[in-house]
Amino acid sequence: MSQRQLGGDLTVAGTSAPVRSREFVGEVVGIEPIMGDAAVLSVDVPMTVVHGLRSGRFFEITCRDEVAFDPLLRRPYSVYRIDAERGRLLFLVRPFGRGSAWLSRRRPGDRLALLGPLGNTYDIGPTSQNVLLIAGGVGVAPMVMLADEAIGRGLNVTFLMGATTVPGLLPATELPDRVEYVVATDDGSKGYHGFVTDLAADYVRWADQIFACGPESMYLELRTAIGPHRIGRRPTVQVSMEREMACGLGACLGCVVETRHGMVASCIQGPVFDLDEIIW
Amino acid sequence: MSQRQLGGDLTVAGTSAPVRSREFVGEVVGIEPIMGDAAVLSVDVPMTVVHGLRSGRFFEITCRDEVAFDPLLRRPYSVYRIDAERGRLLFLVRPFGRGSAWLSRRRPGDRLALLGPLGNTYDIGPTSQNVLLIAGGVGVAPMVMLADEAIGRGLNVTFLMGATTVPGLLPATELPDRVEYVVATDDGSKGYHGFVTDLAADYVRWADQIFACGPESMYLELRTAIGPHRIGRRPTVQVSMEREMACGLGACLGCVVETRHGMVASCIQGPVFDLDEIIW
Amino acid sequence: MSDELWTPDLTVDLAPNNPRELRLANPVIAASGCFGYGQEYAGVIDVERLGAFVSKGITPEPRGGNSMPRIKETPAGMLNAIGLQNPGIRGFIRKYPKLWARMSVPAIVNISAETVDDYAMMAALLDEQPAIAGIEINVSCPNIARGGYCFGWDPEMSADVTRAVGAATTLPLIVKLSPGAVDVVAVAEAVEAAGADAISLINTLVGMTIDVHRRRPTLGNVTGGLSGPAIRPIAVRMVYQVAAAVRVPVIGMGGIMALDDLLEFVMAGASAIQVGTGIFVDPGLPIRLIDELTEWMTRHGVRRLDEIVGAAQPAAARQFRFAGVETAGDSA
Amino acid sequence: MSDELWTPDLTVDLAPNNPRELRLANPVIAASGCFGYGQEYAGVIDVERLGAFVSKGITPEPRGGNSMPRIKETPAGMLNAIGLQNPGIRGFIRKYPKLWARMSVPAIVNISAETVDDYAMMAALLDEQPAIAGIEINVSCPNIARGGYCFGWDPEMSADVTRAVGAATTLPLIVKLSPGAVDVVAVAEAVEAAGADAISLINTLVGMTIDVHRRRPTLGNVTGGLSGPAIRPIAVRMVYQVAAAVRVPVIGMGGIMALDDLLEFVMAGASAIQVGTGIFVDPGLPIRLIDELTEWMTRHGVRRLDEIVGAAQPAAARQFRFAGVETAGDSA
Ligand SMILES: Cc1cc2nc3c(=O)[nH]c(=O)nc-3n(C[C@H](O)[C@H](O)[C@H](O)COP(=O)(O)OP(=O)(O)OC[C@H]3O[C@@H](n4cnc5c(N)ncnc54)[C@H](O)[C@@H]3O)c2cc1C
Ligand SMILES: Cc1cc2nc3c(=O)[nH]c(=O)nc-3n(C[C@H](O)[C@H](O)[C@H](O)COP(=O)(O)OP(=O)(O)OC[C@H]3O[C@@H](n4cnc5c(N)ncnc54)[C@H](O)[C@@H]3O)c2cc1C
Ligand SMILES: Cc1cc2nc3c(=O)[nH]c(=O)nc-3n(C[C@H](O)[C@H](O)[C@H](O)COP(=O)(O)O)c2cc1C
Ligand SMILES: Cc1cc2nc3c(=O)[nH]c(=O)nc-3n(C[C@H](O)[C@H](O)[C@H](O)COP(=O)(O)O)c2cc1C
Ligand code: FES
Ligand code: FES
Repeated sequence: MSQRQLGGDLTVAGTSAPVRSREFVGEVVGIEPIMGDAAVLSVDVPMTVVHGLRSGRFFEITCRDEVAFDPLLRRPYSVYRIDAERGRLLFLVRPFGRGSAWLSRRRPGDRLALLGPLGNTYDIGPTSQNVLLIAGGVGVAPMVMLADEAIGRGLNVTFLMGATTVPGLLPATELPDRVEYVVATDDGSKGYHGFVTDLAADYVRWADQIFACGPESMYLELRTAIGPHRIGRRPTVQVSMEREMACGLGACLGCVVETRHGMVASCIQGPVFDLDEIIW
Repeated sequence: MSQRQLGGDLTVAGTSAPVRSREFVGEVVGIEPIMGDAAVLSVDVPMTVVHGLRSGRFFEITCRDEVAFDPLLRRPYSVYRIDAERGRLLFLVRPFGRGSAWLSRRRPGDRLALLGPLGNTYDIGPTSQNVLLIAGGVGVAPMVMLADEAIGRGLNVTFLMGATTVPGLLPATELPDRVEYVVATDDGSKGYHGFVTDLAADYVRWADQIFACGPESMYLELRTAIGPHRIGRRPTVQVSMEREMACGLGACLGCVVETRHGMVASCIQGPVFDLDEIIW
Repeated sequence: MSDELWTPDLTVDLAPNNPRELRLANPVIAASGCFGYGQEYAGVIDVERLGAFVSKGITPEPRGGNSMPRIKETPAGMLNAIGLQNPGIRGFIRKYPKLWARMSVPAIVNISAETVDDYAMMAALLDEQPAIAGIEINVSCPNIARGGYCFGWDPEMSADVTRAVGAATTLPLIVKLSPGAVDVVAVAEAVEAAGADAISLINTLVGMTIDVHRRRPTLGNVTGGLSGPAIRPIAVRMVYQVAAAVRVPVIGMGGIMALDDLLEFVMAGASAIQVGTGIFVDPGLPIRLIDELTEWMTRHGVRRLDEIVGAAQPAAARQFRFAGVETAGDSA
Repeated sequence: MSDELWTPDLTVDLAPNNPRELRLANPVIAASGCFGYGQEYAGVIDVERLGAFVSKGITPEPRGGNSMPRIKETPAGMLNAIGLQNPGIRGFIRKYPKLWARMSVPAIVNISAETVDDYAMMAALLDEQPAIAGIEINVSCPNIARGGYCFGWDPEMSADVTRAVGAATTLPLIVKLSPGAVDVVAVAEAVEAAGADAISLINTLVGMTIDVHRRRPTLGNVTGGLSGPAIRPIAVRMVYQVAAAVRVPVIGMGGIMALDDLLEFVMAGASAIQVGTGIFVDPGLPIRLIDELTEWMTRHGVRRLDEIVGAAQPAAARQFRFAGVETAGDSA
């Protein structure tokens, strides 16, 4: 995955100007409720930031008042969607702890300190025709952007989404029309009754690639569920790993994931990893 | 001044019910600019809090997001004015450091954690007819409430106000009509050109009592300016001392003022002191 | 957990080896220096509901305290340099035991001195007083006989104080450790061996700030003690290490601001906790902690606090003793 | 201040007693462990503008580091337990001196070991390398020969390491003190006498948190190092005390997040400062500090940084040495 590393992005696609800094200030222009208690935050940012952005990459956002030092660290958030024409980033934020609660309380006009884009991306192979996307809860964020990309490339997309109960599901209207959208709920209140990963087995032979984003437990379930149906490492599975981060730039080594290549920083050599490379 | 101490207020005047707690939550219902960069914050609070409140007393306000611990300590704010009918406290806040900046950014609907009323009060003696009030900058807050009280009692009130420049002056409309309002600016842009304390000398013989609120340096100037005109300790001078506070209840001894009676906690035996009792 | 009705048992005896016992209705104690003499918060919270409270530090003679400023806020914390302003042991005895006799909440006296004899003298005077539930020995004081080296930094000096106080009174003795010691576990073991009924920790860490406008130290006393949430990770670590090493009850404190913080100390090995700075910023906190702990224990089927004391300790707890050293951590 | 045009002089030599010198264009240094190997922030800030940067701690052998989680946010601070993940001194030498040779900013190597010989071995290897401006000795490591007792807690052990490293290289030597020492001034004096060209402080304080849901320590390593604004008052105090006691330049760090914080350390007695955690949360900070300091000095008529180094020290600075002890502060 070295081609997806950070270094390659220091020049903005389409221009020859090097990006001097990935630290910038954005302005909140909208905040809309979605998926129960979550919200989609729209942030106006410099055009160059949005340009060429791909799914999987994330931004480190300062989640506190400028004058306060608590909570201290930035929080990483995947890009949920972009509006390239207006230079706008959309994030999907579920209020969980102190940082996300603060972020969920922003109002239009508020300013946000962002650092990014950071990390690597999900990679759709040049020969792929059928792609399976699997989202667990708020992990849906990069999957929506990936669905947009895949549809843009004319691929067949099946999108599996799991949530605890109905309100946690992504509304189908958020996805491109051509996507096949299948849902599962833990309590059976809509769609399949059980884990979304149970549904994956049926698509293994069909899919050229599988992409997933959700909690680590989902990846383990997924590996078990699809294992018997895979032929060797086909189809490949790309997953986004969640780690607490400090720097986001490979400097602190606080966010490592143990892979067959050693302890690697998930903020630069991830967050997207090949499922089979990770040592669980 | 022992009669003005905290213990005496544990029963709300007019009721026999003891106040169970002076810790409560208020709701911001308005925030209006005043005196340049300052603001008047209107906060709806339980009726019992406002009942019988007198000038000089203050509230300790938490100036941070609920989930953050920075800035940690509450800030003391004098009551600027009350609306007894609606159960409303008005505070005058000048953005200075981290706490006041946070407070100045509140919007209607925001909730505030308050502790109070705390401290003692300015005391108008039963025989006083003429009272001189002197305010320096944001120290005007308790003086406005005291002017309301004095006018309510039918006294003659002269109100001297000093500020660096014109915008820092209290608009005359904030004071009852019957108050004689005299201003001074350091740069002479309005009123007397110089320190407000220079004006005080003229009123020493007239005044039965002097009340002041401002920076400590103002009290020292005042002492010097009125000294030659006083007869013994007449008129008495009551001043409000500014101290950084932690508890506000006499428990930490962090806010002491050195007086002829020793090191006393300015949050309970103050903030109002007899000028002549303080050891400078 | 069965279906029968039960309420969790929050009581704790902080001096199980002492015939006089130190029984608390619950493990929430107001910390020394942050609760005056138990009277100051009477109009704000129901003091009687506390597990106990500890008085401001008392010294052999009256003290006027340090010059101002005495407190300074710091990021998620505060510095204080009160300088032990107090009426002295005799002034204290004239006033407070009488007042405390009217209260049912256990009152603990915190004592500070600069010689072993002075500690013992104060303990002897307190021994005769009614309404005193125990003594907390503050060893974070300079030992005059040792050129001002802090008692609490040295296991032997801390043990000397403990022994001398123990000889002067039968009251339950809590020794309050200083976080300035290079090996707080060694101090804890020494005071346990010297007869401490319980160990409390941590006292504040020495810090200072500079007023860059005036180009001089902010506090009148130059340095002060750092407390509040900022120091909590250090306090939890020390409680975890000390609790693994001693058998007497441990009382944890340092930056407790919420139930999760209390649970951290308890799971680290504390049988009770103290709240200091948290009371200033949130006076209702101690009482809320009691209510929330009761609710939490009920929800989690924890019938007695004991069941979770030290829950985060490894099975072979004592092995941990040098973990903080061997894994260093401070040069990660 | 006269009316003529002038620009303030921010340069500083951190090794005035060493013929090789350690000249910095300005006093702002990126701290060890917070700036990788000087490459990671290249796309975010202009690294060449820094006064210097310090590498991640290098050890004799490659290390994979601790198990996850390795970082945990705390109130106004963070814990880290990276476990010195690094390619080892030989792996380091193969890769980085080459890269650094293309940069003009002074690059300092931070070294950690568990024996005196290993420290000396690393220093000898570094001595031959180009593009290395100096060595920062991290003494916050367990000494295997002394049962894991931390080098930095003991003046003699710290001096031994300093002497051994000094014998192995002529490179400028900075010794980075551990705040865990009971008397950080004694350690500073010992390493100065042993040949340190400069002293940096503070490293992190050992802390931990507990995950109360899982009832176990949060960090994979149990304990970690506390850094960030939370510890700044402790760091400023130690710099103030050490600067009063030694003649070599002092480099201050611990929670610097803004110009006022930098000024605090400088007025306490630091000739230069390091920024660690602050870079994570605000990458533009180091460069902004340089610009704001230049602006501040111009506005206040300070032509050379020297003029304000130690400005908050009392006239008879050395007298202060035991002030932190005598006035205790931690039991106010
Ligand atoms: C690459 C990457 C992309 C991310 N993208 C998104 C996104 O698009 N939308 C989004 O809402 N979040 C996303 N996250 C998670 C986000 O960074 C925060 O961790 C999350 O918002 C919680 O932060 P907090 O400050 O509210 O909680 P904290 O107060 O930091 O959380 C307290 C504890 O809860 C744990 N925790 C954090 N999040 C969860 C969770 N979801 N479930 C269970 N435990 C958790 C943490 O480990 C922490 O110890 C992403 C994380 C990474 C690494
Ligand atoms: C009894 C009492 C009543 C008060 N009433 C009011 C009031 O009605 N309105 C109001 O705006 N403030 C009032 N104050 C001051 C208020 O409590 C805060 O100190 C002020 O708002 C600044 O807080 P901050 O958090 O913004 O600044 P901080 O970040 O706490 O301030 C930083 C430093 O500035 C110093 N400082 C604080 N205020 C000033 C000042 N005005 N001038 C110069 N230095 C200062 C402090 O000592 C502190 O060290 C009162 C104080 C007391 C003790
Ligand atoms: C203002 C203040 C005064 C204190 N005075 C004393 C004291 O007299 N004796 C003592 O042993 N500890 C004293 N302490 C320390 C506290 O009891 C407690 O150990 C420390 O503050 C850590 O807990 P906290 O973070 O909850 O405040 C004082 C602390 C503060 C903040
Ligand atoms: C993630 C992280 C890793 C660190 N690694 C090292 C290290 O390898 N060697 C070292 O001497 N100090 C290390 N430190 C300590 C810092 O260099 C610095 O001394 C400390 O963090 C205090 O400064 P700060 O508050 O500005 O971060 C590390 C700190 C952090 C936060
Ligand atoms: S967050 Fe620092 S290396 Fe990844
Ligand atoms: S603020 Fe604590 S005694 Fe006054």
